[in-house]
Amino acid sequence: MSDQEKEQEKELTTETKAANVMSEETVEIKSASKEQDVQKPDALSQELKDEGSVKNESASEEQGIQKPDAPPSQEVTDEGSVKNDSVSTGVDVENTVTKPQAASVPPKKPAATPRPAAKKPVEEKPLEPSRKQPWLDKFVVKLKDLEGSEYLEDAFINRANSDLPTLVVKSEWWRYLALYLRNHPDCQFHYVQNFSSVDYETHLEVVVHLFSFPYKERLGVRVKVDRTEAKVDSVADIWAAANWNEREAYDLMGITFEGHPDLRRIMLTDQWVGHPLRKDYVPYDEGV
Amino acid sequence: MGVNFEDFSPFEEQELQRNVLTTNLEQMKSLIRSNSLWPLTFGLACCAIEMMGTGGSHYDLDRFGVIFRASPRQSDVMIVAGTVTKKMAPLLRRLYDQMPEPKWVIAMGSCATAGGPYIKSYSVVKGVDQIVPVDVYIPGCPPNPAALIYGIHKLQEKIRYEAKHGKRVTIRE
Amino acid sequence: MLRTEEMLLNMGPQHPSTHGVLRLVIKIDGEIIREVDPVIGYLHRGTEKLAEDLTYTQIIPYTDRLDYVSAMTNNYAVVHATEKLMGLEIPERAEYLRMITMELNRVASHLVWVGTYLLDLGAMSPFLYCFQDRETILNLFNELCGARLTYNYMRVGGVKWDAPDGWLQKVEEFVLYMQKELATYHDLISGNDIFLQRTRGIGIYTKEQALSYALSGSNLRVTGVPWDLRQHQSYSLYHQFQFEIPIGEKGDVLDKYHLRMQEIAESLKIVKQVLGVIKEGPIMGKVPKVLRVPEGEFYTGVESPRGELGCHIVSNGKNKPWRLKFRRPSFYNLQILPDLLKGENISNLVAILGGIDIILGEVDG
Amino acid sequence: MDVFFYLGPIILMLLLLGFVTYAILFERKVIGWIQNRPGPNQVGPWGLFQTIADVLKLLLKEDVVPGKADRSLFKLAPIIAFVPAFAILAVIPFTETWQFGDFAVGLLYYIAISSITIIGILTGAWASNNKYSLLGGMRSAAQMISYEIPLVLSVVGIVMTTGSLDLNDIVLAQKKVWFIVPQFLAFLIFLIASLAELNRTPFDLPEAESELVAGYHVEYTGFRFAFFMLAEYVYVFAMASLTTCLFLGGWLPLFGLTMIPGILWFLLKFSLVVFSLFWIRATMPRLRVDQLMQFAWKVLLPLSLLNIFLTAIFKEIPVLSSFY
Amino acid sequence: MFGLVKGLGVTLKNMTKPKVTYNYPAEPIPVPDRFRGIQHFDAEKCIVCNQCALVCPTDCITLTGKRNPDPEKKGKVIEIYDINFEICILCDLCTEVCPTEAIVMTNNFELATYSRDDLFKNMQWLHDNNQNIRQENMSSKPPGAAGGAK
Repeated sequence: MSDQEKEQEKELTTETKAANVMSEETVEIKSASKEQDVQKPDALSQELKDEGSVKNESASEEQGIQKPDAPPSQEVTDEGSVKNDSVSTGVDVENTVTKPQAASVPPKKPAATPRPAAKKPVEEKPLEPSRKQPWLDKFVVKLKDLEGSEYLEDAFINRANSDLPTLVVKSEWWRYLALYLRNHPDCQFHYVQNFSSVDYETHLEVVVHLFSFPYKERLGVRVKVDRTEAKVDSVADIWAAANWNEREAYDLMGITFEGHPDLRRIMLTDQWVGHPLRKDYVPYDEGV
Repeated sequence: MGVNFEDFSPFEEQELQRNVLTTNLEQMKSLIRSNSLWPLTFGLACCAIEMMGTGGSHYDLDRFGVIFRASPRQSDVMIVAGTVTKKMAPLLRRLYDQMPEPKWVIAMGSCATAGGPYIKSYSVVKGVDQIVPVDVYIPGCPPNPAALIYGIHKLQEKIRYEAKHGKRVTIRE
Repeated sequence: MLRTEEMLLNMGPQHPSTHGVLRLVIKIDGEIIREVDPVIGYLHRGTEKLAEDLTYTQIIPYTDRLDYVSAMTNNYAVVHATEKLMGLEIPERAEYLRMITMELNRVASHLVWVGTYLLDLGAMSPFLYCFQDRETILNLFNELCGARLTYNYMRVGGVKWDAPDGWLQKVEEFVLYMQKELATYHDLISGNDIFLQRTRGIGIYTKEQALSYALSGSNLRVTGVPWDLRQHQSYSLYHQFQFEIPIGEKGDVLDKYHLRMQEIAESLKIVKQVLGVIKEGPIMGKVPKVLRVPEGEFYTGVESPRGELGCHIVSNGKNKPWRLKFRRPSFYNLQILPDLLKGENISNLVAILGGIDIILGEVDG
Repeated sequence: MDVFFYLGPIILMLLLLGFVTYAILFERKVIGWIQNRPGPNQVGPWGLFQTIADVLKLLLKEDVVPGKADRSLFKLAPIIAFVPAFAILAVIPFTETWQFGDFAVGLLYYIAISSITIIGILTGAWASNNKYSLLGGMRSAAQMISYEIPLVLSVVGIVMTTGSLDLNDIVLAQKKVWFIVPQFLAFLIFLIASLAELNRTPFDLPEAESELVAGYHVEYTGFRFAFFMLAEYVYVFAMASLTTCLFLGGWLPLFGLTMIPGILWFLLKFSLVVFSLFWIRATMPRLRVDQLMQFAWKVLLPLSLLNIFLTAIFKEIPVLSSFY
Repeated sequence: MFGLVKGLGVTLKNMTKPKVTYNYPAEPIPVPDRFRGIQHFDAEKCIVCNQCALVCPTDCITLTGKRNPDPEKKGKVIEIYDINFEICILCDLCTEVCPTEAIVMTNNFELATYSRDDLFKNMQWLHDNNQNIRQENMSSKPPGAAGGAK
């Protein structure tokens, strides 16, 4: 292995091809760094569990990954936009939840490396509009002239999800939108890629990711459902895949789908009380 | 694996020797029963794939006279391999009752022993011994095929030990 | 006319050919099936509820136990989703190691399918040969990460273990051996007339039906739709390698068998190419000590041997997911069973159910 | 002579039980070797006591008769299944002198008695009041009846050549050449039909492991189940010995090596046939019910009629007639 | 018809191939070094940092430490440390986060018992379980890297 290194060096010095040098160089750095064994696989996640975790003051690696001392908790913009250039310094803007009973916060160590000059400015420079934005705008225009389009709450690009255009819709309009999305010639979303239900404590949400084979387009639809009487129109007859998924959503999340061919529990026993995936689920301990 | 069972008080030992004839007949029966254990194919989850792996060529349960029977009527031992959910519990009990009498249960994997990784789950029975009396517990998730063979050997030893001493083996030997 | 009434047969949760604890309530008239109602949930362990109070590293052992025949792909789904949400960059060697383990796991999973499928049709030896070859793969994984079935090998930002020395050569030897071994499998199974008669022309469904039921993986490709996430929604470093996607013509169960055997050959080709390219390097990217996933929602699909395994994470910025939903391919693929079985007889039921290749740990989730 | 007359059947019974236990062991060993694994070798030296342990364990099992089952029929079924399998051995000529009953119509007796087992299996399936065993029973009735006819017709060729139904004459008629050569087509049909009669692998639909859980003996436990297994393997013994007598020239030596006694020749050919039964079981998948029926009626039956027709023609051609 | 004969040929050829079965009960099976078996615990190295108990997905490690008896050394000494092997899924997360490699996996797996309470292993048992310990614990972590008790 090491002699391969040597002629790599020789090769590196003699060769001048730009691309090759670039890649050789990075290999060089990586392999060089390999020797002094800097990357530590266990730098991974020593997860400190939230509640009652004792701050571990010892055993920080000698390479000194800067311990993100808790800057005041800062809500990342809910746009969910993630900087993908934050690899370098490792200091990531994050909202470290202050520990409820914070054990004695360790005295601030004199930072080995000078802290980055200024805190990350809160709002980043406006990112260039994502490549899907024009497509989404055209699509929203088309939706606007459908009747009942006032139920369309929001339409944005989920940048983290490789620019997935997402619509947020009220539950009344969902069946009409579904019919439009599936049957309209220039939408043709035949393929339900994913059908899941989320509990946001203020309201429930049915999240559907659609895909259209003719246009190779992806679309995410989030249907807001009221939490107390959770009612949505069923789309089981539009997409056959939705049949069991709706039964699972009914069983685990408690959303009743009107018009579903046979809405009964799919995962749990029929006498089960309560819907486990809700945040306020108290375990119903059915005797064995 | 050498388990010494000889640490009994002399009185117990002597009392057991008295009925020497029945002991020998009983021992013969236990030898027969322990050498041809026919398990019921009761694969639930990941442990079932490991049980099939044990039936494969590399570990070969057939060497010990262990054939997997599909019907509970013809099986002697029930290997509970996988997570027992609350929906499955009554069916497991019915299968256990359908098995003819000299029957044993092996709880294979930590799911069957005590709920395993799903100890905090709402729909899992925490340990199959709430439903059926279990003879051998095999920890591991899933236990290595050799661990399953070791568990089956432990069961064979238990059958022979119970016949020899006429006493249920639940104490720590 | 003699009055005949239908008999309700209960192919119960404990049945040799239901691949786990699936219960089929079948209305049969003689041996002709009138109507099938699959009852699932006998292995529902509530993984998604548990995931809500587990940190991202603790979830990985639970993903092994969803589709317990191809655990590496499950690991990758969660780890890939978290990395994309956090915008982490993975070193090249870690990505190559992931690809090797995922493709080897695909070969092992297809071998399990071929073995149990032939066992359903009544042939005993192919099951043993498949498990024998699979044992070599399991030993390779055992050397790499210490477990045979539940690997817990991938971490957010890279992989836990580097390949032990001599491991890559062993993988190379296995790939060469397996490519030759496929010929004996074809001799033993593909030419067998009884097998051909049992599987030709049954379980056929159209492309539109498959799309409407959102089938994925070989169940979708058998109807002629060349949809493979490794190429169409490419992830990891699959775009650097050439491999073609086998598709079926008639869409019956025999096509599924040939399709899966060809997929084994393709996966072996991928592993061979990756082995040629892999270089020394770090196996763990720059990862903050405590994983806090920025707020947001993320869905990504990964090509598991059974289809599109999706992982939908809703995160509220803490180190535990707010909601983690798995798009489980077997759950979607099993939905089409009642349609396929109308008018078939019991022997075909076993052949068609085996053809869909479901794993109950994944169906119930 | 009369000592042999009384003692003979008992010796044969013991011999048969010995054969059955070691046939089961031999089958598990052969299938094990085919699958690169040693098969039972822990119980006794090389696993010799394995099947003894199995059979004795079955005898020690609790005897469960299902509640709603038809009790008397449930108990009777294994007996009906076993007795004919043992009765047909009376007519098999093991060697020149060793034969229990020298009937003029030995072959007819064999085939007539062997079809009683169907009734046993059917009553067993019906009496255990279980849906799976009912399905298994219906399938086995349909299968065994429809394969009885090609079995019988394939043998007609041999009867035409020897001119008598007595198995001794058939064996003696093969002095020059075994019937497997001139009647090769009949041999193939006979082998396939006998596989179907025995409910063995390409045709093991009645007790299809993966479809009907355990077929007609789902509800049987303990020694009743042992009876069914016994019946199945005694039938293998009977069918294999009949194939040896009809097609492989019974105790006739090969190439005139008469110093090896007849019984050894018989055992050699017999174990060859038994090995090929186990070998086929390890390799073949299972046929579907309708394919089974079509294969019997549309393929085997016409072929056996063709064989009879060809034998009739070959008897007339001068040069060939010496063989026919 | 020809396909059937080819299939039979394959099975016959396999009869001649050597057996692959591990003769397990007689001699131990070949287990690779990284195999995840039952843990081995080394009390001296443990600095009671509670990391393993926190990261365990099924919370099967219970440990309590006490002040260091001799006054001049700071830090804690382990007092009770037991692992409940009923629900331990051998996922190897604890050995990964342990800074001082106090808890290490061994290669033995033979732990089948007759009663459930045999599966609660205390510190003493874990200490004695010291055959074939896993050499290579964290592949690239230099052994003993972490600072000692501060």
